[in-house]
Amino acid sequence: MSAALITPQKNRIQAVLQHASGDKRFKILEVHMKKHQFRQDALIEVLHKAQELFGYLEDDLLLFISYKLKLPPSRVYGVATFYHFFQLKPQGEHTCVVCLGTACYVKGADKIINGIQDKYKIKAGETTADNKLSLLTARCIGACGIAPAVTYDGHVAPKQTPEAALERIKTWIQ
Amino acid sequence: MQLDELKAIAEKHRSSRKKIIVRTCMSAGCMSSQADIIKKNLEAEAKAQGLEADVEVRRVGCMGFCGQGPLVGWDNSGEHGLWEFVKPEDAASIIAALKGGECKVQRGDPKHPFFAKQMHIVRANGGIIDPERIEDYIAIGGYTALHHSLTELQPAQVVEEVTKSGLRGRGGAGFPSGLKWGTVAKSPGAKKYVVCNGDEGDPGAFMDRSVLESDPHLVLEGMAIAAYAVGADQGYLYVRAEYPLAISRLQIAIKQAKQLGLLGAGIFESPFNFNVDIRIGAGAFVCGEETALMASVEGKRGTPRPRPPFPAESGLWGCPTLINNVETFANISAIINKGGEWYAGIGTEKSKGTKVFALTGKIKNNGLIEVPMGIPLRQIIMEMGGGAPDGRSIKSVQTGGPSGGCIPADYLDTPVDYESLTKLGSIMGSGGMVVMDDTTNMVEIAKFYMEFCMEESCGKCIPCRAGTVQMFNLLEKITQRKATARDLAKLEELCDMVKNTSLCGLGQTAPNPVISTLKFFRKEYAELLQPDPFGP
Amino acid sequence: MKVRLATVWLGGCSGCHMSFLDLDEFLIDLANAADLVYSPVVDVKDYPENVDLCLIEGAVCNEDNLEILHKIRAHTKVLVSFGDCAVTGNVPAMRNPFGMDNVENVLQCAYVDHAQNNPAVPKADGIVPQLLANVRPVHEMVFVEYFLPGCPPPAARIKALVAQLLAGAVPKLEGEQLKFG
Amino acid sequence: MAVKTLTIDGRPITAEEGATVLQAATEAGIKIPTLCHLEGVYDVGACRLCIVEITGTTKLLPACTTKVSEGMEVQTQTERLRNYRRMILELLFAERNHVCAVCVSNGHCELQTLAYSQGMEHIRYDYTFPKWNVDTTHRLFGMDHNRCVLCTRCVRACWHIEGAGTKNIAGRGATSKIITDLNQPWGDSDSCTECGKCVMACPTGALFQKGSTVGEMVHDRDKLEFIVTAREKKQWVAAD
Repeated sequence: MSAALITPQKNRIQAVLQHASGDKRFKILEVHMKKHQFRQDALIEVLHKAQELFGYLEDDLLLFISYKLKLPPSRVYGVATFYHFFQLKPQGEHTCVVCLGTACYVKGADKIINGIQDKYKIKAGETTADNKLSLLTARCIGACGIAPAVTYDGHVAPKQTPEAALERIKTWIQ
Repeated sequence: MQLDELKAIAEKHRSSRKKIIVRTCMSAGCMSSQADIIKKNLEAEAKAQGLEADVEVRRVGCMGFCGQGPLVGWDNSGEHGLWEFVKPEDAASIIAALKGGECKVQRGDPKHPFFAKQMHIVRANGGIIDPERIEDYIAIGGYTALHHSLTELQPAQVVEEVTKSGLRGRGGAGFPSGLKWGTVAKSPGAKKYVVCNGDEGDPGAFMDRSVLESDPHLVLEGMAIAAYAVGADQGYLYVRAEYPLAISRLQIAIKQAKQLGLLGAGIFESPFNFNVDIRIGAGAFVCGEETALMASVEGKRGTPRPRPPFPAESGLWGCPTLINNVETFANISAIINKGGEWYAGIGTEKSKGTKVFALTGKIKNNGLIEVPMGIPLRQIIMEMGGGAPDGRSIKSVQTGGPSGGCIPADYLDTPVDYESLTKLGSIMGSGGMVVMDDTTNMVEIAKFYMEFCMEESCGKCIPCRAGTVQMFNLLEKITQRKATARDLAKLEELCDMVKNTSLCGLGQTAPNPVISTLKFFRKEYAELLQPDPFGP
Repeated sequence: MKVRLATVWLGGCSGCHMSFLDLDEFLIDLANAADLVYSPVVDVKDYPENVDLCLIEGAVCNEDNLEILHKIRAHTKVLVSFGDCAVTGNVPAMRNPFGMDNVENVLQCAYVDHAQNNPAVPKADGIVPQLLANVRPVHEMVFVEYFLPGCPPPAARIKALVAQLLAGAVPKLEGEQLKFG
Repeated sequence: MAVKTLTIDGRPITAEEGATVLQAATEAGIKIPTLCHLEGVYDVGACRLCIVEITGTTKLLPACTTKVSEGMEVQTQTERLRNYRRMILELLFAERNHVCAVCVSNGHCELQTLAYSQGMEHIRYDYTFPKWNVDTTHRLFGMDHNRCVLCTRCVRACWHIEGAGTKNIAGRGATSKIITDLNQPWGDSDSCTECGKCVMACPTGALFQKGSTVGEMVHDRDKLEFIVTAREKKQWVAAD
């Protein structure tokens, strides 16, 4: 076996631990893992917490989690990429999540998406070049009674139109 | 905790109640329109207008009429009322109206068919109690069904009662709950689990969200009774991450129940122990499938596995596991309190009890309704829902989400029960009911659902993973007017194959929206087809 | 009445035609039963009318391929996709992932990014036919009656299919006779 | 161990209780097509090629995960099943870029063999021609995602025979992908032991030994069964 394959491994996890030791968020995450007794079946709960703390799941963070839960990195990565909720890339300063559930769809959610796409030249799932706005879609946020619904920075807004959405986003982007 | 202590809590809570109760809906729908500020303003106004001693401004869960929200209700000496489209600045005039003042805020009519035709079992407390106060739940008789089960009934008698009720799984497939409970109870194993499926993924459905946000203890009590009946001591409540409010209310509810000894070790000072942990989903529709959900609870990729073995025999970590939907558990305490026979008296011969539906789409009255099984679809759509808005006519009603089908307006007299909907090529599903008017393009709807299934396919089995891609591409080709009759034939053949060969329910039902729209709206497909000059 | 037989060569390496020539003495039987009315190995410029059987080698890569294919379908009773390129797109279609619907990307990759000298996209309008957005197997463009896979199909396999067709039977290949590659 | 009697394609068969329909059929010399099944690792019932008809159930069930039961009547070769199997194979060929002519496993590929044995002479569905890369960063092995059928045999071999957990599946649906560690180049893997079991397990040319050219990559699948039998039963049975 070539030594070259061994070396980066030790360096990598050690570099991650080093990195983690200087960042309070890793401490908080570890406390959370401890609350779950470092149980492997708590992986998804731990990923939720990690994303809440860091905003997205970067490689070092995933490696840290795999190390602490004693899981292979491939498993952690496999789980993190299976669920839509987990983001492996940083998001823009502001997020606009357009619900594309059926009720929202039949009431014109697609027009809202198109309106934003046309204005800001980004597709769903993308972030503007100035990193101000991420446009996302949701499968159904269960707010069907007030369709079409759009979530702006975590706050649900009812009965949206393309105009209302652009108006709202304008307040973020000068 | 003993029964007399429970009764004492209920009594104390009831006696401390004020004369007038102003109920502010604080479910996700109304919260999106500043319901929290409305409540704060109402409280401040009650104080300012000197009514603090008489008026309780209460946070409540969903009242159902979400399309008219934010909603504020009031109760005063047996009288009730409702205000609709409330704005924060309306607080002063609403409080003034309680003492006979003038109020310009739109008044709702409690005798409106939207309310009058409902029958509440699951949603009995929704919009009435404060979901964040266990005392409110106890005051209306909460946790007495659990007490009765633990102290008066053998586990087998609980199963018997549920069997007698005729309750069927509310998650969609309609499997008899009593039978499922009995199987888990009989499965050998020292460790068993109870799992509540709150991964309400059907787009256009929010029944479970509403129940969890409005009455979390009702679900917890149902789970605890189930655990006692099947011999489990650990429960998991799997909730979608998209429902943060439901999650936080459940967390509060579990904490409160534990503090009062209604969950945890030695419940009601019996040897019965039951703990519930919340598992938060992370955005995967397939996790509504029970074997995928179990994989997810175990912290894995939420991919399904072949059944048999069924979870009742081999579920979480290989142990016998009872999985039921939120609404199923929410029916349990009523069944225990009032008896299986009472429950079986509601509904039709094969579909018992009530069903909660999320009535949405192109319909005047949007919202959540609970109706007895067997009610004709027409009553729901035309009378309760008020038909299509803007003078349009109804074209179709979609039930069952991506696994269901589109029922054309000609069939509105169909009774809403498991068998009748299946006969029409749709399914009961979890309760999403999306109404489409005559402007809706049915091929586009079929494509919408197919895209959904394609993106939500877990990728494990080939028919679903690759078949949904091909079916979506064919639908795209049809809507772009580039397809020929040969393409349509290919689509139909794929529908049949994917339905029959896929591993789990997602794939097996993914073709349903196409099959049902082809059955009732084939003309719309045919109109898009092109001639085939280089065909056979 | 002899069968009017054609063979064409679209986007492919002509290996299938080489394999066809490997039919050896069966070619004599074939000559007795069929007239070769159009083929890369005979000097006929335009695809004739009333062709009974046409073996099509190669994938559909450019506008010329598509044009003649449409003509072939209109003038021929029975089409056979002859070899893997015609049946699956095969090697010619390996350009597709480099730019579905983006021919510029493909040309850039082939003639500029990987060029050793004189990197430039060749342009000769009217002489070099325009590439299609992506390479497709023959049956995706026109209806095809029968399929003869293989890269190239061995002569014995070609013989099996052609002999059945000449005998007026519905040809049936099975097992290893259907092997790709 | 109790014995169950059943019929497969009309033939009376006996099988041990707990055996799968696939095991019973194989024992009796009845061939049911499989792809994700691999001797030596547990079954997942994912490829759906081994689906069979069983009297009394309307659902088609995978032979690899369905246990035999007394009096069971199994059909493995009906026209309907053959048709479905062919469609499943066509879907696979249309899904990624399977070019047999230039593949290292040409002539030794389970997908290729399945295709012709099931009578697939062309693919009726439009090819999707996705863009997938080839990972040749490992010293000994390569992975061509164009040829991957996502059967997860490599993942299962790596987890359950080798125990390293280097390989897993990431993403979902049609964009699922076999990954190494944190989706990094195989050559940079910290956990890979270079045992080559994943390569042995692969049914197609997706995993290959470096240096193999067209048609040269023969997967030594029997070796996996050999190791597992040796470990679990302490029987060292040389593969045929």
